[in-house]
Amino acid sequence: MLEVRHLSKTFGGLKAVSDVSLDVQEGSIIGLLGPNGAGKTTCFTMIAGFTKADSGQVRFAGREITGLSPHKICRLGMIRTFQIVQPFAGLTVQENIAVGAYLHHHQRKEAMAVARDIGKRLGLGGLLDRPAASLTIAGRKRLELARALATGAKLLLLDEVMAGLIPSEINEIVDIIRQIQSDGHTILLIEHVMQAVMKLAETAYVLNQGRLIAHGTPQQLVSDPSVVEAYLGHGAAARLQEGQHA
Amino acid sequence: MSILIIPAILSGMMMGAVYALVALGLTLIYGVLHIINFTHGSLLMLALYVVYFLNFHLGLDPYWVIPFVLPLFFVVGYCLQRGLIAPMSGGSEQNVLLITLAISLMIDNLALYFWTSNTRSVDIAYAYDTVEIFGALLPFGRVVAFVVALAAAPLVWAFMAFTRTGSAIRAVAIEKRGAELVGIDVNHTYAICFGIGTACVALAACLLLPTFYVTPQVGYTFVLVAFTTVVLGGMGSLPGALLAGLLLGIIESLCGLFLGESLGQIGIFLAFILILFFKPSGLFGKRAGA
Amino acid sequence: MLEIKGLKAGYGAMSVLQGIDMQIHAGEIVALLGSNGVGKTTLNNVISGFIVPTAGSVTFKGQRITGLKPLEIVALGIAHVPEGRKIFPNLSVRDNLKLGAFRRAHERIKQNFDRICALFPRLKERLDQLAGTLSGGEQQMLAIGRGMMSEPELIILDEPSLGLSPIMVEEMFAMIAQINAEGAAVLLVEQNVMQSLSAAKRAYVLEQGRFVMEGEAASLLANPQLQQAYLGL
Amino acid sequence: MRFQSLGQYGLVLFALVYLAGVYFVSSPVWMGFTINALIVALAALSWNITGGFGGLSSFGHAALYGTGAYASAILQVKYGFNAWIGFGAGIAAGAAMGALIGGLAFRYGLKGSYFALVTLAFAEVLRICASSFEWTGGGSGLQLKLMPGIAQLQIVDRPWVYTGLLVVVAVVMLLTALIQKSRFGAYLIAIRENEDAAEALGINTYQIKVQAMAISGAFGGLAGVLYLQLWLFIDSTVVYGSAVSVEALIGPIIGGAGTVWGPLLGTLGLHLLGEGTKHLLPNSPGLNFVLYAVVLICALRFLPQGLVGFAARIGVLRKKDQDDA
Amino acid sequence: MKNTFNRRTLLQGSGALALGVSAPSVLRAQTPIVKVGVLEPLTGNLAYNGTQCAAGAKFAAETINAAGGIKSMGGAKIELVIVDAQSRPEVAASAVDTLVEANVCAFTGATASALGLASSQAAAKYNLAQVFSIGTAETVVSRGLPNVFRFTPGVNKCTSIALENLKLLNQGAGNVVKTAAIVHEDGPFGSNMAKILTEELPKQGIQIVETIPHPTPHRDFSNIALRVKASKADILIPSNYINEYTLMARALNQQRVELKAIYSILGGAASNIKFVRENNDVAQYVMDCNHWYDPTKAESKALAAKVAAAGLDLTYDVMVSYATIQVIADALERGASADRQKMIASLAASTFDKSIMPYGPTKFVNGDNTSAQPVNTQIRGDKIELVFPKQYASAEAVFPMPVKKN
Repeated sequence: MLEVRHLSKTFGGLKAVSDVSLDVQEGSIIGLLGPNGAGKTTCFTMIAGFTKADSGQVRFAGREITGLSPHKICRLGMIRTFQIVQPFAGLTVQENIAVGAYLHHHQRKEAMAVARDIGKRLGLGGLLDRPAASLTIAGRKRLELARALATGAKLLLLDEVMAGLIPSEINEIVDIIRQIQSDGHTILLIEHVMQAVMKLAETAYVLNQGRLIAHGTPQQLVSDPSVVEAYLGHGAAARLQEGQHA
Repeated sequence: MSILIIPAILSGMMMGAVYALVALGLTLIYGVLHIINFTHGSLLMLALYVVYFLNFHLGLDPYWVIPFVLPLFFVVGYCLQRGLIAPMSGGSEQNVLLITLAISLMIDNLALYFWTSNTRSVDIAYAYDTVEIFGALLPFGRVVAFVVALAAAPLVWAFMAFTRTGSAIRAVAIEKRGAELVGIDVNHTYAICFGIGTACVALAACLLLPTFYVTPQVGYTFVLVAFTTVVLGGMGSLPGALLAGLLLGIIESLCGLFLGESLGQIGIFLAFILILFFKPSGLFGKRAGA
Repeated sequence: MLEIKGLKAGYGAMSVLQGIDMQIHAGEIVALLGSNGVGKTTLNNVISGFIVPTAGSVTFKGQRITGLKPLEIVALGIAHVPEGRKIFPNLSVRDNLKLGAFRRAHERIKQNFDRICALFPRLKERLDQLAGTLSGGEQQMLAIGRGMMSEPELIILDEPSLGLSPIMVEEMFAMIAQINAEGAAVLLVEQNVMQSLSAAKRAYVLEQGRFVMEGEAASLLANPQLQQAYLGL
Repeated sequence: MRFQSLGQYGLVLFALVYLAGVYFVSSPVWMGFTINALIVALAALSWNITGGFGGLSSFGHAALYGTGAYASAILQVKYGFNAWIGFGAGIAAGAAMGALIGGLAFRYGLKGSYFALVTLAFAEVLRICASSFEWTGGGSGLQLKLMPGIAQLQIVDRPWVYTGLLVVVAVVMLLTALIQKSRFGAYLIAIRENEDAAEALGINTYQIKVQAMAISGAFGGLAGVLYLQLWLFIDSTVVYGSAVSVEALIGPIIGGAGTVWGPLLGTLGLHLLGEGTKHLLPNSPGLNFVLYAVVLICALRFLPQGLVGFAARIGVLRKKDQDDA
Repeated sequence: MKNTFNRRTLLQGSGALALGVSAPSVLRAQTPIVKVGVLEPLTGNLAYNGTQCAAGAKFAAETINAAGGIKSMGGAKIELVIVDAQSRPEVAASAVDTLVEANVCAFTGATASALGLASSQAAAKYNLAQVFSIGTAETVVSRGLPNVFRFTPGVNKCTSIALENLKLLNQGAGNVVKTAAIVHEDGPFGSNMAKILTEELPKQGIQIVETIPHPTPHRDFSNIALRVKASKADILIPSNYINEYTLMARALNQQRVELKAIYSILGGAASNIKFVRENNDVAQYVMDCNHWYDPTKAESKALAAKVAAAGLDLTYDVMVSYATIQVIADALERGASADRQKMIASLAASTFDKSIMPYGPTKFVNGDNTSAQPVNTQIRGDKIELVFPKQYASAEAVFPMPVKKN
């Protein structure tokens, strides 16, 4: 469904992303992992059209979308969420979701109905009339998901939807993401916390210093020394090995 | 008309130097505090009155009162920012804009009330003296203004580049959080910056009065051009303000000569719009507007 | 030296820190671990005076510093090197460093400047370059160097290894050790668990605004819970 | 319309009582001054579309207002068209000018103070042009022929002028309310709050912003046209001067930007304040403006959310739920 | 003055009420009052002229009241209701409402044509007469509004008389002036005047070699001076406001522009004593065709003394405003009524010839005083002398001006 080929981006001499290729099959949940500053978000912004890539191509649903503006990409059915969730403060929760729903439902009535539906599905039912600014972090993350879903997107690029959540909230959001997948959506998930990805993703890519360093199932990845080192620092893999032996 | 070109360019430069000086203060304030300061024109008017009254009552020459008027207006600017603009705006950019507007309304009308709308100009011996350069007769007062403005810009620049306060101002301008992290008092620095900007305008007043007049409305005559100069030069750029001021003076003068004086100002504003659209950061600007 | 008791803080209606107790003793390195968004940066901002806590207290050298302005806290001897560095890109490296001594240790600016140049030879080579043109690692050094110009007794380093190449990371940790050796206590906020734990004496692990683990760094290193927290092992 | 507090109901009620009261207080001064306030309120409603809902603070709304007035005046004076045609043309010209300014400014991604300065410059350029070319009457401005009667949209009877303006303001407010509750309005607010997120949700932010400028331009042009029909005279300073731009933005900010009632309430409030200061200090021209400025500064300080926002805190009808924090 | 009206109307009202029920003691002999409006821009761009006008009106009211008020109305005292037009047309129009509410019988104003146009139109609805002090644009009287009375000459008349006078002067000097340069502000009066000059001057054998419009305010006159110099015009005909006039005069001097004469028409500075005082050198021999009083009249001399005592500049604004109040007082005297409709009739029938202006008996035709005329003044030493028409002249014209010994 999504094919990324040889994507590269340099910011002022710093190679943020270099030669990244990845594939996302329809209906799957794929993880994109890596420590802070590894270039995950930069990848997302390029795929979704917010930043122009220096080189490389992106194909979505069989169509070349490199260089298209974000709103056009969204119309094609791919949407990204943001790491720092900022609801549209002047609107209620339902109206926030409706902003997404308006993409294909031009009438307020329809859009609001769609928004209510999706809001309820994502556990925001009791909060629909609240000002969006009053939501907690967990609520905002759900709202972000709801807004994205409301656009009718097929592929969701989720940027750290679990960051800042407590374990019980993480579990809830994991369930929600599973449900979204079972509804027929495809998901590419950026995560810093591997724990969460382990439960969700079928396969994942690991990015470090702007490069893909590994690809495989989560189980394969956590035992990959290069991944462990990327996460825990130089020498960690060896030390872990020792620890296990001891 | 062609024989008029050189004199026109020269007199444009003379006028441009005054624009540059007014803009110098504005660009400092804009570049550091990131506010559109609408009090600038009113402060120019206020300074013109102070210089006028010093001359009228005490017979002091507008040029010799510079050492007194500059510190005075530094204090005025400092207090205005620290005592009124900052506490009253509550940090909102829109509010700052309206507060500076309100203050300017206040200053203008107080001036109208106390000093009436009479036009005043100083009567000084050298009012009609001229200096001949390249065959062009340039008013003595304008030449002085040109020379002093040209000297003032590097002085302000040197202050910014080489003093502790100067580097604090530059630090606050670009990275407020970083400045707070090293213990710079941001509010104090803002006020100092506003003070320096106001002192610049006071200097402009000292240089302007011998060749101009003062009324409570006189500020508007310069403030719009000063805004243009700031944007054209690149927000916060001192050399930019100087160059843009001179450039605008020349553009205005030449447009006036060839298109008619009424359209002289169009040249200024067209230049402004073109610059904004094709190089939103201005001539010397480092950051784009977007 | 630094004592935090019952600290709660947040942004507006959103509470982030939900009751934190913490001590940092003079001259020690303390690591603060935790994943994104758990409140590490909020904690740092409370200590350096940018956020006024809703409850609890922070005392430094016996003086209560909650409610003080950032510049007063800098004057007391706490330097904060934030995530994202916040250096002055339009100023030269030299000016950046000099501004580090704006509020404190200004009389010894010369000695400190030389000391930092010795500590970061890469910066010394680039003193007249604009800070914005430095590489990421060099900017990080500059940020730390600037923080050290005020002769802090406590320096807070927020993600100093972020975005650095592995070699630079090694170098960075060596420098942190040296900074500490020169007498400053260090609060090290890091994602690089292994290295920060090996550098630190003690560590705290923050999750959702509360400490879930704390203790000697060495024992935490061996704690399987920690590995699970980070890798989901 | 739904209000959250008794305070807001009170405020609106006060405004309505005041507006209705003008009919009954047989004072030409009140009516005349309220008529002026209503025209400014239209300009304020125009600013509110972009500045309030879209977060695009323009400092040159005079460009739209003046273009509407000039388009209509030129058609009537130079080409002898009927005032009603001028009326339509003025609105269209305002919209076109809005689209032009927006189209250019947003193309280069201008926002914040840059956008404010560009709009200011636009208004200035137009002012200078209007005072320099023969076609626009030059510095002399344009004077409509006195032809009282509805046929030429020159209504002499003050109560009818007033009623007509009330209707127009009501219509524009209704349109504003419709916009606020429409797809377009939601998009505009989304752009104000977070342009990137809006773009990610499939919103063509450029197009929406330009459309907002066009709508704002239509309202602004309408205000300008009505000014012309009321006073039958315009010149460059009167309709393109910065005073117009300032009045257009100050009302909504004081009243409450991005609300339906804010621009009207703010403008009425400011005009009442101006009139009040004039009566308090009748023999010292200028001092009334000083007092006005002092009150304005205090209002900015103590009513950060505007009148509507302030009123929202009085007698809140629905308690905020406890679990919000 | 204005603040008293509310209280007074209230008192009058309650007095009227009291009349019916209580003893006639309330009818104590109180001097009757008649209210006259003064609508001038006291703030904003035109504040200077507006304030001067208001001052002139005050002096007139004082003088009339001191001389016993309106005798036909029982010695009624004139009370001025002065309102601020803020230099904005819509405010000027709204201010008319205030005047009506204050119950004035007529009003004067409003310095600039744009303000006057708006105010007279608003006043038409109330049948309230406006006696224009200054309103040079011809549209002021061409609209057919019955409540408009322009006491002073319009731009057409000023220009044509200026041209006639120039012709006389030039003939007297042996037609030394052959070329002219025109510098005018680009507003209504300057542009209009330039248009007429362009048509008329060639008929006198004077060729126009340069026409330079400029905006108000204008910051630099160097270019204009250079262009005038390059055009080698014999005479400069400027028409602009005082600030620009001053800057222009200085620039002409600095650029050593040699002219046989400076002959301004409705020049803002050439008949302003402040200009003469502050720029005495460059002001010498400058001529102006403008509104001016008849300096030979005793009342004029008294006015000049009063103005000087008040520390004000004696400008034509003061004079014309003074005169319009005189005209209104005369109409009140003849009509013996403060009724608005009657005032219009009374004004329309005015044949008043005792104003301080050098006009014959007033004759309003379509609201325009056909007997109004501008005069020529010339700056000599530190005085402004009247040189034309002869019957009012206080000095002999010097034309062309003597060559300076620069």
